[in-house]
Amino acid sequence: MHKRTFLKVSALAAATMLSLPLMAYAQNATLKIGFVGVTSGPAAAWGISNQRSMEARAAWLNELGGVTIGDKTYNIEIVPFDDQKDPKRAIAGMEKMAQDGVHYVVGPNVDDGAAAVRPVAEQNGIMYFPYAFPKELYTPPASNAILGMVANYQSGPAIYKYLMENKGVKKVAFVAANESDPLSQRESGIAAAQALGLEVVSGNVTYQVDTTDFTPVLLPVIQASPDLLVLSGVSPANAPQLIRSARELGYTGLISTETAQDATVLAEGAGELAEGFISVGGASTPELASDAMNEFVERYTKMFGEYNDESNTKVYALEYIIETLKANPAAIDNVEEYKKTMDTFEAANPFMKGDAKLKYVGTTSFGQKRQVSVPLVVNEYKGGKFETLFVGQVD
Amino acid sequence: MSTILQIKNITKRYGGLTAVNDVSFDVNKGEILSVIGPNGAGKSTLFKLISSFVPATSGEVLFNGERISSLAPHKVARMGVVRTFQETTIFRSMTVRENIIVSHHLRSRASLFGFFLGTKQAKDDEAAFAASADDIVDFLGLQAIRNELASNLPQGHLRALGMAIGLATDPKVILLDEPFAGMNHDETMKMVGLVRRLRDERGVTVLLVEHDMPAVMKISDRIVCINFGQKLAEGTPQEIRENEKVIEAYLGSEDAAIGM
Amino acid sequence: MDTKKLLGFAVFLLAVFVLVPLFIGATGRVDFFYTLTSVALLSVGAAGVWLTFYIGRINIGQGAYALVGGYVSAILVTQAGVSFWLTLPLAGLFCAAISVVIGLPILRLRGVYFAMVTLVLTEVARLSALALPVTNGAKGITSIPLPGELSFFGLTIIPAFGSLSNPRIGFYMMAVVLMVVTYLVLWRIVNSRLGHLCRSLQQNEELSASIGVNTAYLRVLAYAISSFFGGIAGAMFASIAQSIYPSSFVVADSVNFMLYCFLGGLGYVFGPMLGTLLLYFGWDLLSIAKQYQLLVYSGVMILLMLVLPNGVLSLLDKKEGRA
Amino acid sequence: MEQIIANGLYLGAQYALIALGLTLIFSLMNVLNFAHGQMYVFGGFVTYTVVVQLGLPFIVGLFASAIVLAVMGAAIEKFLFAPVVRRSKRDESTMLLAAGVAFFLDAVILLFFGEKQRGVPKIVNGVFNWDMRIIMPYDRILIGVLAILLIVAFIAFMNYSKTGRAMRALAQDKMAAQLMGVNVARYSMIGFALGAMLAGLVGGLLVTITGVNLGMGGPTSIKAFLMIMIGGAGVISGAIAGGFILGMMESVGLTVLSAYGDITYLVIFASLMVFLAVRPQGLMGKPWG
Repeated sequence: MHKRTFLKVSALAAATMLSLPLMAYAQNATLKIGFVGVTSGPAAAWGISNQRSMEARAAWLNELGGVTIGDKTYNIEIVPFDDQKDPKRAIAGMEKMAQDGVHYVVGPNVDDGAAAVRPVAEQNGIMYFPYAFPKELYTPPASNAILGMVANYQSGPAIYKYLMENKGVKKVAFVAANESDPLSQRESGIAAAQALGLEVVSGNVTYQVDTTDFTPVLLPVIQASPDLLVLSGVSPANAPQLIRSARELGYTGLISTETAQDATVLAEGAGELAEGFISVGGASTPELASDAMNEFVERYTKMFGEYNDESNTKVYALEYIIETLKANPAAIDNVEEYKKTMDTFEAANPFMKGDAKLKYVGTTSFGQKRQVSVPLVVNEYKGGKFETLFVGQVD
Repeated sequence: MSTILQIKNITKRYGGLTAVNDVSFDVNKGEILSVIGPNGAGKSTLFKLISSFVPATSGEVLFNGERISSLAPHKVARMGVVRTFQETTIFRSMTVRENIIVSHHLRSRASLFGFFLGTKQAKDDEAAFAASADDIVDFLGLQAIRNELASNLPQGHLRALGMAIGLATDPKVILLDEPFAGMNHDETMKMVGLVRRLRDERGVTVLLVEHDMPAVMKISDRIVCINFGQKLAEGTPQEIRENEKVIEAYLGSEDAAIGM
Repeated sequence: MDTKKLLGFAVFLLAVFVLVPLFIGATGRVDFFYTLTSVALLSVGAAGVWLTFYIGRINIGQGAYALVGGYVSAILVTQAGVSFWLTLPLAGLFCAAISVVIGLPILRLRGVYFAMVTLVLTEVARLSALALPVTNGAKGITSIPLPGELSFFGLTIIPAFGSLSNPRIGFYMMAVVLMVVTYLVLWRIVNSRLGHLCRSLQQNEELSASIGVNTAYLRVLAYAISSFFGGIAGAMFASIAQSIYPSSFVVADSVNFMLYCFLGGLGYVFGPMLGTLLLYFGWDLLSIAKQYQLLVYSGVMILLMLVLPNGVLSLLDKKEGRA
Repeated sequence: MEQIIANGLYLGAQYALIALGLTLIFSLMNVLNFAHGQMYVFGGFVTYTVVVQLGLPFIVGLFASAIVLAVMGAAIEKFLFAPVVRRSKRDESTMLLAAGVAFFLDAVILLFFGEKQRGVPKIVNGVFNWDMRIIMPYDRILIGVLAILLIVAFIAFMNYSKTGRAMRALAQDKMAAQLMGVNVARYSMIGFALGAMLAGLVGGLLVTITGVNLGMGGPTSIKAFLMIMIGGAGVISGAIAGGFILGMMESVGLTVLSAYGDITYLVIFASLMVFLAVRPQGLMGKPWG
């Protein structure tokens, strides 16, 4: 008996779910921007900071009456897809974007996903903004991917050089999680350090991402007595523990990473042991953040309860898409137009003080402009906050 | 009468414990031979040794002069020495008939791949198995429950099913592990008749381990008695009944069933 | 096969080869092609897991074989220039071969012990892919060309996927063909003596040995077939994504393969296929639940388990079957 | 060398405590609780919320997570596992349920506590330094000692209390325990609650050192599985041994193999596979658990 009831209930539930109306804004046309990334499971933090920064920015723009592109005003709708950090799902997500007529997608968050969605994106005319560093994604013949942040092979040399010159660093050690992204980043980090003439005293220690005690991991690294410890591709979850273990083992040198971190997480996880930790962030340090950035942080916090400093970088992709479309309205459903515009595109950067510009870069690294120009802000963690150490540029 | 099975100086040690110690005896073709002994005497281990389910520490078992004691269990079965289990071991989620059919494995001429493809030979095999299974069902009087799920059967029927499974392999020697345990007098007598018919009508040599003395006395051609892993005596039921060592062994244990 | 079954089979073929493409054509939901391709391929892998369940082993290691299969195909295509269509069976065979080597020792384990070893196997496969030179380590293998033309004596059987206006349909058809063949094989195994022997193994290995079944051989055989399925599924995925990374198939995938079998029902040949469809497709459909997606998904999963602990297909059981 | 052993002991103590809860549940119900890691994470978040958000003392947070998890465990057993175990044809079916619960807890954790890494600030400051031979922060020592005390308390409970003995009887032989008048349903529920509580306690303890995040659940479950396999599934001493052995293996392996870097974990996992293939019942387990 209850079997039948169950069938009925589930049929009803399915029907209800399928017929749920999509959010719509009545007056304006809708511009859909996609997000394919990981918002559940172990790496949820990466995608969630992405998706939320897009949603917060979109809500803000819509509240202001939408975005005018050409002679039409659009409301921005974010179409999210959770790929669970699974490249197979990421393909499905990209297919769904193509289905929904989305031409601009932010994500995926990791190397394998970014590589897997490439065929779909190219076949369906989608530009996508991965947070993954493999060069072949952005180097011809690939042409639809735009790197959404500063790659570690760009920021790494700048940081090492700065530390060499200003802090007298001579010996450097690398640790990385035994996963694709961190290992690739470690490899390019080591190459960069060696090119600068630094001595790499330890470069092959790895850890499982689920490690709960990093003391055994770091023991041999610290024994090699480096001046600088680089945490290659470290996730925000692992960073405080690594810092803490290194310091507790008596390490007194510098610690740095080339990925974005969150100050609260560092404060809770490592406390004052995190003092002096060097990472790469967006533009929200007080010296750099414009009023718009401050308002963005405020709105984000209001919408989702808590800000994530990783969003400093991740807010940019959406901004680039919208501004580029404004510059060339024909690109709204034609990525070839978009690509043409990219070479010359330039607009004011609303999130930074001064006259910083939004423009596409990457010629040096990829041979074509396939990277958003995000200020390369190198931060130092001090007293629970990030302070700007120096600002660099990527070309 | 020729010897079909020779047990030669077989010994099994588990760590420091000697479960079976230097036991030797012969089994003649076509006889019913029982192994008796008090609880914990090593009867079950002896059975596992003969069917090669556990490896012997030393000694050997010969079947028709060929050594079988180091072979894999399925190879021993293939040669014609098949055991049934003390626990009512059956394929629980198959019907009685399915149990018997699947147990005809040794008689198949087609290969597994042949069965997969459904070759002529495989189909012939299947038909032959089905016919033989029905035959066995009739032989053991299981007609009424042939399509019953094995897990639903009462104990008595399970025992019969266990024997049916053994029969399906077309054994030359069948090892029955306590076939009368837990049965009342009537059931036991029926089973005794069955075991006899097994030998008389199907020509199977029967080796059984049993507690139930009256049944053993009634059914056996010869008896081997073991205690503490060692052979105490061997002989006809009459000889065993009068053997002092055997009487002593049984009186010494709580399992004083010999007088019954 | 009796007429009823033949008819059912024909209806199924009609559905997957004609009705689904027509439906997609009519509704314009072309993204379903990929989703259903995934379902078909994952259900091929799940079919293998189901077969190991059928011999009474909990297999949480199918992800390892899918990964190996993907790499075998990718390496052969990119480094040796072998045609994809040849690498597909080769990937399966390679997986079957290593599964024999691995299976011989570990198939002696039962219950959770076997399950755990296979789970570790998935992680070992990932770490090996990271460490071995031939797999290109952390950087994975990318830019794998699309499958080329398959022809016999100049007769084109499958056109080059690159030349298709929509390679998705090509992959869909290919995946569905694989799925149909896989389940035909599985169905045939289960309904032949081979399957009966597997069942005897599942229910009582000692007894099975005592009736003369070479249990060790049968276990390895079933495991090898299972791994073959895993390997070809992985190879197809590598070709669709045109890339493979050590993280392309991980522990989560292994667990999912197992869950597909449970959800569909361990007692039904088509259980894993249905399970895959429900769990994989269900997740995609639930994306409308936004941040509650995982909550709803897992909630429904728990509910299904509570109502139908023997799998969804146990709905079809007659009353007495639910003892 | 001393440092390696000290690291191994510390890791081992926390691992053993995680494995204990898992093995208890397994021995009573034959359920491999895939959600064990999620319960651990949940416990960590509860402690975090109480200590950091509400500003209450650490010990309150620890108790809170123990209670919350015990209640959660009891409810999960009573309303989910018990009915499914009763009605499913094959034992393994509970794995789907356990996985469902794991996903569900993941989702709940994400919604309640967010996606970020969380940590309770150090409860004791300072580092113990014995002549540079053993360096161990005081908070680690404290947590390690607490973990060992909890293990001892648990063993004492299982051996000397009525409930503990009833559970042991149940674990050894369900049928016999039932005949002896042990209320199987009740003790299964208590056992599950106790297992979940242990997970919650470890979470509460470790949140002060390693912190917790959403993603730790699944990998923690798998690690715990490994430990109980090493020791022997369903055997309490085995779980403890397994925990310490894995802790030592990681500590020693990471040091000895550090020259080979990338393959350290490959070696650890591969040797585990070989070990289990050679000795399927683990160190102390019953064969075929």
